[in-house]
Amino acid sequence: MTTSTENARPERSKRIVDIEHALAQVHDGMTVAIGGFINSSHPMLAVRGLIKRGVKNLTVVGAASSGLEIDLLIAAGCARRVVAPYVGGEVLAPIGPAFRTAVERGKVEVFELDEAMYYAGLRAAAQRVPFNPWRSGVGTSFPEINPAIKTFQDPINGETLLAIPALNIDIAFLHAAVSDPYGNVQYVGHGYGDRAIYAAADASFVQVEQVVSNEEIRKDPLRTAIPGADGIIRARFGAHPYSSPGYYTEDQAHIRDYVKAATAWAKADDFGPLGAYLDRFVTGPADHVDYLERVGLRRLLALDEY
Amino acid sequence: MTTSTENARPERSKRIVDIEHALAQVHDGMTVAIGGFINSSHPMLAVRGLIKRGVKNLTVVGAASSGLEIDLLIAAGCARRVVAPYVGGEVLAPIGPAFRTAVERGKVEVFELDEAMYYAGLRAAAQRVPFNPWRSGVGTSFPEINPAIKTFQDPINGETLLAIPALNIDIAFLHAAVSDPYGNVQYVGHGYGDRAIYAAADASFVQVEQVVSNEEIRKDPLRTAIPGADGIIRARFGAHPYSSPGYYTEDQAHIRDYVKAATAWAKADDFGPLGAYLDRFVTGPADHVDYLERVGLRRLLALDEY
Amino acid sequence: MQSELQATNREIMATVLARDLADGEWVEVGANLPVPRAGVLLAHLLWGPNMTVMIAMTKANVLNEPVIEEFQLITDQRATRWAEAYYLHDDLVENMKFRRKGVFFAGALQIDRYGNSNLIGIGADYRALKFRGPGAIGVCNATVMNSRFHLVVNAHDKRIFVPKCDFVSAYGWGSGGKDARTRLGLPGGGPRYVVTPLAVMDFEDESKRMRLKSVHPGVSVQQVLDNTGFELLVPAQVAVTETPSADELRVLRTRIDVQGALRN
Amino acid sequence: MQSELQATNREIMATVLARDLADGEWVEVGANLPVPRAGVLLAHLLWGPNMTVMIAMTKANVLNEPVIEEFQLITDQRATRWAEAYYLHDDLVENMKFRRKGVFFAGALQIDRYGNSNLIGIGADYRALKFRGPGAIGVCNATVMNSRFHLVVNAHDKRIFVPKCDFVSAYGWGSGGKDARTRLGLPGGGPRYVVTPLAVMDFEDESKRMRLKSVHPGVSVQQVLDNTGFELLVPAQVAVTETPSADELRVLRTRIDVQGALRN
Repeated sequence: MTTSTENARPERSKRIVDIEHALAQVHDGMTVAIGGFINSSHPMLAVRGLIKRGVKNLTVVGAASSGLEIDLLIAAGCARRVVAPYVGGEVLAPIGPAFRTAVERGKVEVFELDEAMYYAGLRAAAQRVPFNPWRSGVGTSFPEINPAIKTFQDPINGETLLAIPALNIDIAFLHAAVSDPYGNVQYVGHGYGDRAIYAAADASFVQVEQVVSNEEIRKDPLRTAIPGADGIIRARFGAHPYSSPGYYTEDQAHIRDYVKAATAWAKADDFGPLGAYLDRFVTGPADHVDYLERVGLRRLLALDEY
Repeated sequence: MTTSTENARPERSKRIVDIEHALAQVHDGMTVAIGGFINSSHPMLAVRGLIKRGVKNLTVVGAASSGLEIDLLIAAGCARRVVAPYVGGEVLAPIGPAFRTAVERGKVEVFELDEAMYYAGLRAAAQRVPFNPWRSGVGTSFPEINPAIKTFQDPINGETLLAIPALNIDIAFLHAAVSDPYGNVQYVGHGYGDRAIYAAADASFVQVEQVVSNEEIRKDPLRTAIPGADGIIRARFGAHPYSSPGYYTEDQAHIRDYVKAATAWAKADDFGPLGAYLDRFVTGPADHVDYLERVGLRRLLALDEY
Repeated sequence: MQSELQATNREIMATVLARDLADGEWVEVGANLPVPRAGVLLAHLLWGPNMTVMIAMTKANVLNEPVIEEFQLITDQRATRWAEAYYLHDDLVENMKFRRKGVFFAGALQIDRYGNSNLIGIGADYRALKFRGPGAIGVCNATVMNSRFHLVVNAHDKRIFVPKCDFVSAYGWGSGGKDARTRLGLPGGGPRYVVTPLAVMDFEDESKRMRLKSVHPGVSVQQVLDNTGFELLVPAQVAVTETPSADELRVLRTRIDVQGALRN
Repeated sequence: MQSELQATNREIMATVLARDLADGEWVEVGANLPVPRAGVLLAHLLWGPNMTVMIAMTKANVLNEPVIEEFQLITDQRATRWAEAYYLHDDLVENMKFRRKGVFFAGALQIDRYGNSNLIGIGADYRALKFRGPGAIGVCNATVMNSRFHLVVNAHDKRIFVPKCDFVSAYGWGSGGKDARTRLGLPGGGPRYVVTPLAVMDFEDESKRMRLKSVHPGVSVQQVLDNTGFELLVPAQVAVTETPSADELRVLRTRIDVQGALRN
């Protein structure tokens, strides 16, 4: 430890990192969380980057309701296990086609749980306890088909409850509206379950549409949802093809193209269209800007909310 | 159920109630929570009102760190049991004098717990489970001196944990900055643990410095901490002698006068000064405005934050 | 298209759900669930001004909106513009006291005679599903913690109405009996109605077996029985489902479902 | 009052705490705890620019404040004006992963030779306490979940340093041994220093018995032993507590403790 004179005051370190630096922290077999909610706010630089780097055997913790970003990780062969109460795209895809296919073919294991169990598990991780109890689910198939969930008698009243194990996350990837250079992250809207994912993770990297000044963050500190991400990634249009609240809506045409490709694999066992999608939009682009150019600026700027 | 024509659209009911209406819901023996934090944001119309009505045998759930508002309820003989990890006034009173005295004399029982156990119990109530597990406290005296807290082996890993029982609250009284007429409550600042108390309570009444329009609330809906209190009580200077963030600081002179009176009871077994305090400021005033007049407008307007 | 005065089956379904809702109740308007959405809004606009209506995870103030725009996706940020408050998603799913005033609407891949239902998948062996479903979302919990729920499906056939669900992701009345839920420590509300394009079913008080309550106009009792994969209780008299009043139909078509999701 | 160059005992205590803190750590600045407050801010300003300093339940940005005003009460709203973020109080107390980088400071009514401590009360019988304490606040949990903690007391006497605490509200090293904590499933950090107006103590590596580490300038070893109610381990050589450097003292007096809380 060293001291300094007032003339050479120590300076605070910026936490803005390159996406590749963040991705390099991920190793085969880790538990990685992907934030957002169905068709919004997924950290797509991270998702595409993990695929491009060929990471394997991940346990992927999706959002409470996950979208097709998880489907894509499955399609590309990165995920061995998925922790998600739902994988789909609502009207764009009632069930994730690659999710459905990979599970039916035994290529991916599902940690079966509902949204309340999901948050009970995330909270246990954040609280550093091995489990949290939950009532709903007693009488259902969940403890049968997910042996990690145990039925037990509560030590206070002897009631029958489920014990939901802690869902510890090695690294969380999130996408938000803004951050200052020091990792104080703010959303437009409430950020879905991202806060709960952040609290359950040992490390977190947050993509943002824009880096803003610390003074801007301090104008409304109550809005700071994540008080210190480990790394901030500059990522304009970084949730594309999903929406980024306050910035752009989802790109339905792009999502439908993906669904079509993944459905060909599911229905006709034809990986061709999915391979072509991956080549064009995931492994092919040199970087995020190259990806956006392949999507096309005209398309991107047509995604205004109003 | 009746339908209506567009000319006679049904209207939304306002939730602004008189303090006496709210207090009339409280009966002897109930579990009542009082929000705020040490020297701030206590719902003092409710505290003084409960005393004036002579409610008895309450289980009082204080804030995670309670202040002298709980001491006052104890001094006035309303509380049979106190659930609070701390009762004091920081530098103004390291330990609540009436709390100390009543406990030492066996007049009040303490549900002994620390802040983490407190929130574990509140959350269990909100989650409608009989308990939540917690790790800290294993090896300490808590499970011995509070037999409601059980040591148990967790059903997942067999680790030793504490089971903290649900802290169900019949009625919560809180004090906040503003609400619209429909019970959408916003704070200046984060409102300490008030949200957690609200979630654990079957009913909640919130005092506010000001009632604002629904449109004002909708300008920043993320700030709405309580999305629907059962009743809103108009209460300018309603936290006095404690601070109300964004409105006024605590009245240290008034608090010190109370502490002096309560200490006379504690140290010299002389209830006289405390009786006089209660007469003058609690049972004597006809209503809240009368209380404020006894305090004095000059004193109140000297409590500016800046 | 239907005549101006005649309600479609989906408008009738929405009206059935609306009429079960009382003022002051708490309800979620899911995206891409046009029938429950319309039912909730109909009740809210006509007799439930104090209902709390959640849209896109916000507490929405739409009571005086002339036209309530429909959003396709639950993540559509534009649907948050009516917000008075946001529900953090974890609070929404974990803070359960407010759900005592809640009413929930659930879909299903399979439903059995006791109102147990399945969103997980189809197949005898969980490790080798014939059809993998989307997952239970929040349905397992919401069907326990709300005061009651309704099963709402877009088709009425023997693939959905089965003697036994392959998996149960939302508990109904178990293997029957009015104490089936409380015996397990679950709140006793449970499933009230099952609403389909053909009919409305409820559950007989003692056995909690599914029972035909009413058939929609133009639907025969036999048609319902032929499309149900288990024995439905049928009362001596089966009513025809009540159709929306002229006022209700007007509000549905001019304020709630202007785009006609229920009319196509 | 002390000379310009000589530090007071409380300034020395603050410096001891400061020197244990490393850049990047997470620390709470409590109200009405002037010694730990000054220690935290000293480390933050001089070598910990990336420390997270919590003031009044906010993540405070005070690094470039010329003078950091002291607030008497933790609820003083004015202390929130430096906020970058708020910690909801329940999140602060329940979200525990960030505390792996945390360092905590605890007071006590009683402390035993293994660093177990008591804030509950004094007396053999919990139902008939001779002295009722304020309660454990968040100390039970914070002393478990942070990477380590220091016990800091304003007096050094036999009422505080007792052979056995009447009640244990914060677990230290139990009945001794380096695995005393991990055996119970508690993180192994535990108490590191005990800092008093007379001396600094730490805990011997194997037995985890309390050991004299240094005496403050002008204090004798015997004076410490005479005021400690149990046998303290005393090494062959007892150092004198290091005093603040001129730079540290200047920053303490001109930026952190302008009002002189540590000098009176």
